[in-house]
Amino acid sequence: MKPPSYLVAILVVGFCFALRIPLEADPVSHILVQLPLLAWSGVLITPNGTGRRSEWNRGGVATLLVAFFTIIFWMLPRSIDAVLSSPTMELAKFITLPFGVGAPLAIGWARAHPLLRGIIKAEVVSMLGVLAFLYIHAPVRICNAYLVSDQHRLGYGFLFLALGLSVFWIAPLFIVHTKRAVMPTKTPATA
Amino acid sequence: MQMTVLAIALFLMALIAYFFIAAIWASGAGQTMKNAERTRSRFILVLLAVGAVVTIVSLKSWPHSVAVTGPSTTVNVTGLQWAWDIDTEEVPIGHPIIFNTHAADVTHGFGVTDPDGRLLVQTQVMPGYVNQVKYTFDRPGTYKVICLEYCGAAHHDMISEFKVVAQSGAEQ
Amino acid sequence: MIKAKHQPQEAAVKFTMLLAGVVLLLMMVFGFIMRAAQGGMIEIDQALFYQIMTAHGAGMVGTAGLTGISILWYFTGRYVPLLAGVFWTFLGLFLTGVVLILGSIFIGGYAGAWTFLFPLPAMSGGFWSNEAAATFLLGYIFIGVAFLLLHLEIARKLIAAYGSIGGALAWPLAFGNGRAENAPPPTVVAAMASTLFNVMGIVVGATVLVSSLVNLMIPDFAVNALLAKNMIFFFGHVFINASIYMAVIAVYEILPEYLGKPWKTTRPFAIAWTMVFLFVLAVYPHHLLQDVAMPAWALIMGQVVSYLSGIPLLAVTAFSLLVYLRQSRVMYWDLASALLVLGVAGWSIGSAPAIIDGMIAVNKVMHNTQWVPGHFHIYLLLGEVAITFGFMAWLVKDPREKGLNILDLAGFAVYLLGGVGFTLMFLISGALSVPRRWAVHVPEWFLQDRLATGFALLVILGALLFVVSYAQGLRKKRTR
Amino acid sequence: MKAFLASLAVLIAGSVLFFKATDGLQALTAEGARRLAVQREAPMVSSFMLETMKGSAEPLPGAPGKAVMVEFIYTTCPTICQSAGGDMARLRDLVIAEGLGDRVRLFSVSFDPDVDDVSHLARYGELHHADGEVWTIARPTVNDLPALLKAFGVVVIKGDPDTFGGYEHNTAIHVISPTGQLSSIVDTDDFDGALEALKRTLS
Repeated sequence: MKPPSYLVAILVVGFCFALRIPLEADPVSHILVQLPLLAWSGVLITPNGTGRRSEWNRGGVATLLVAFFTIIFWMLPRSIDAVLSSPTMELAKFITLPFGVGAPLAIGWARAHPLLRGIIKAEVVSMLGVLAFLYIHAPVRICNAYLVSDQHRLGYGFLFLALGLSVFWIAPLFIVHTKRAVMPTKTPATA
Repeated sequence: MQMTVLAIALFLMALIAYFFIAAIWASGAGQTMKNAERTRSRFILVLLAVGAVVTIVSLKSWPHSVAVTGPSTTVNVTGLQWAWDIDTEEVPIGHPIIFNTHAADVTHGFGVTDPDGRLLVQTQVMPGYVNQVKYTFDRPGTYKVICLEYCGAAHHDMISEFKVVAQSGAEQ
Repeated sequence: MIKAKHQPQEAAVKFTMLLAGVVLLLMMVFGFIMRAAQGGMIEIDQALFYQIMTAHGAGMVGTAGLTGISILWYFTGRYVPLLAGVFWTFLGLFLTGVVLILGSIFIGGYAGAWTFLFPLPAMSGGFWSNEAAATFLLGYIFIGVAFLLLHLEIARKLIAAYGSIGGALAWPLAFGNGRAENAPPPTVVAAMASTLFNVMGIVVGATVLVSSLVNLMIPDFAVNALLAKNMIFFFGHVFINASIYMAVIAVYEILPEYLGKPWKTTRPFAIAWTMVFLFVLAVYPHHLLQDVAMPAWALIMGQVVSYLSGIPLLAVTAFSLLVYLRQSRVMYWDLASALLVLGVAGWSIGSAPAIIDGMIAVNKVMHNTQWVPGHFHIYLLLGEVAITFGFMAWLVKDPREKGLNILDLAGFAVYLLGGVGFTLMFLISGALSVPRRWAVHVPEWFLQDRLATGFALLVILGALLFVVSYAQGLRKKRTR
Repeated sequence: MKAFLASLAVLIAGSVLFFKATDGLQALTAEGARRLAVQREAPMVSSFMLETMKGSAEPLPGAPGKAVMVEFIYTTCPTICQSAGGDMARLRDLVIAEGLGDRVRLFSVSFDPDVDDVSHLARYGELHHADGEVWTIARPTVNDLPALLKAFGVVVIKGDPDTFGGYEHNTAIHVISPTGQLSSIVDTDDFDGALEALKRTLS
């Protein structure tokens, strides 16, 4: 029996909250573990088909943009620093990641055109590359709360994530889907 | 070196052109070519064999090596928009000169030409790196340092000189 | 010859090719101006020279990409249904990018070359602002997204139709016990391979473009110059190669109509394209052979793969074409078939000086001399662009006419003569140690510069004839 | 149409949020925000009593009418504080050369008062030629330390033990006006910026 997904979501958020001190002590676990988990909890609490008919969200564009801007906000180094010095920001993080990233992403993704999905995937890989590039080579400390060496590790974390996601997204395309191969794999009739 | 390279390139280009012209000439004649696939396989094998030989011969001694035995002279060169700053005006003939090249701003290309304007050696010069290149001069005269990587609006003006002299004055 | 399963989007592609033809002419005029200035025949401000150089580079690479992908789109459209809206969106994004790039160059004064080598865009020595450089990079990003969009549409339709990436690359035939009759057509194989590597190139390109943009805005976020260079050349190399590999699809699709025999996906063909895919990704260090800070293995790989890249081209595409030509009973020559065969010949011939320059020892005295524009002008001007003009001629071909009329013949002859002379002057200058990308030349180099200027004029004349006859053909076809 | 309007609304709201969150695209990092805020608001700094390398007590900010330049260090630092010490010496020389020696007080303040006793401070001063005249090395009391760091917005964290880094912190020079306002924060090697900020507060 699978537990209901909202229960998993509560467990995930609870885990992130209970272990927030050790998780946030290291930027790698903070940014690459805690933040994605919180966003994932938002995906879990979104029932399939939410807002499927809304005219306001045709193509999922509006909700994807909500997720985009929320992610951008949490990508700012100063937002991450603020979390560590202000309980209000910590609270904001626990609210906006599930409801501002996870849920809108789930709603928008379901309705997004395959091409839009493809573009987003490609851009995600690119942007993780950018972050890796900048964090590995930044000569200044980007976050006051973290060490320069942590910053470098985070940079490599972004790099591995980018590579991992590329493989994860591309590899299935090499697997032959016999059901999908409806068209004859033959050259069209030659005259 | 350069003229040999030009000759070889022109020969190969002419050879490929000949095969095309010959085929164009023969087009429409309906030749029967039973052995085409065998010829193709042989052609690939020949290309691979030639490639292996060329690779080994051309890389047998590493072209970028700056290792020296015996006396040598080190020259520090800094490229900046748009000038070369060279710490030596004269270098001796007959033993290896090692150029340590730095870039102060953007990427430049350090190239040395002989008194006849022939390019002898080059290396890229990048910010954050010291790129080393070695050359042994065998002829005295005034040599030029030119920029071989586009570096902005006065790229072509980035020319300096140094002298190669017969007496071993600057020796270390 | 090949009966289309689907109807390609003819109007969109025809419009794009007209646009591309006009831009090609303009870029050729830019090239002519640069050669004339180098030859001391006209005098232009050096800042303007480098702006023109930047526009010529970015414009030619962009147009090669545009024409390449238009050819790919057109012929892939015969095998899978492609969304027309995607192409128009592509064109809109592409043209937005072009406007940004032209604005950054001719209004903002940006002249950091099409290679935007870090940190040159941010350090102009006072010749252009960071905003101009940022606009230029932003223009590239627009164009990158545009290409990404088209490639994704092509990739998903090909994967849907042929089951997987491997299916579309004819892997069962190449590496398994698949039969040639069941293999996808050459167009599909080429489209899949070039889509794959171009997407990778664009993703890496976007990374280095955005990093450079961030660096322009916030200089504290420094970028490692060597890593940036690796990424830029990976992106640039893949992109310009993709344009040629995409354009050659026109040869696979059009020449069979003349040869009276389809271009088949054979086992060597299928293996060759998978090799091409790997080589295109692995060969880019041959642009960095003078970066002694690079690990030696990377440079060796650059030299070796640079040589190996010639094999699929010479032994498969060129070799097959020569065999097909000799075997054909019905081959005839008109502007389209002549230019397409010229394209393969130019591409093959250009590979010789390219491979030679790809040797570290030779590169040490040839790199960034005019040898470099020499070799790539051969396989662009006499390769990719020739194929493009051939494709254009075929698009408006009148089926009632067979053969070359006098204008076609004149156009072809001056284009060929001009192209050969023009590129030879580059090669000779390169052998005489004339650096590339110099606004001002010394009088000793004037002879080749001036001859090249004359040859450039011939090329422009030939191209002008092609474009005019294409435009006329479009009109005639409409009224017919 | 509805979808377009919704997307546009999100786009505008998101851009405004981003603009606000970065102080108008000017500060992406907390350090950038700190410097920007100081420049805009010039907050008053409450007074702290320090113990100098000579063992005497001295208030920070100091005597009225004098500007103050402060940097934070710890004397056992193997890397960045040592170069910051050299930078501070050079800044002192520049200040004197500009004829501002009697109108400004330079402090290198240790944030590690447990370890940095007077003898440590004196040794650091000697190493970098600080004679206590214009520039002195000093430490706060252990009790004052948190408030002092908070007043300046300095974050000190334990360094990576593997690389011998005792602490890491946002190194900078803080310029305090004669009226006791924190008016500017610049990099320790940005001498022009520091001098300019100093002259601004003195004028």
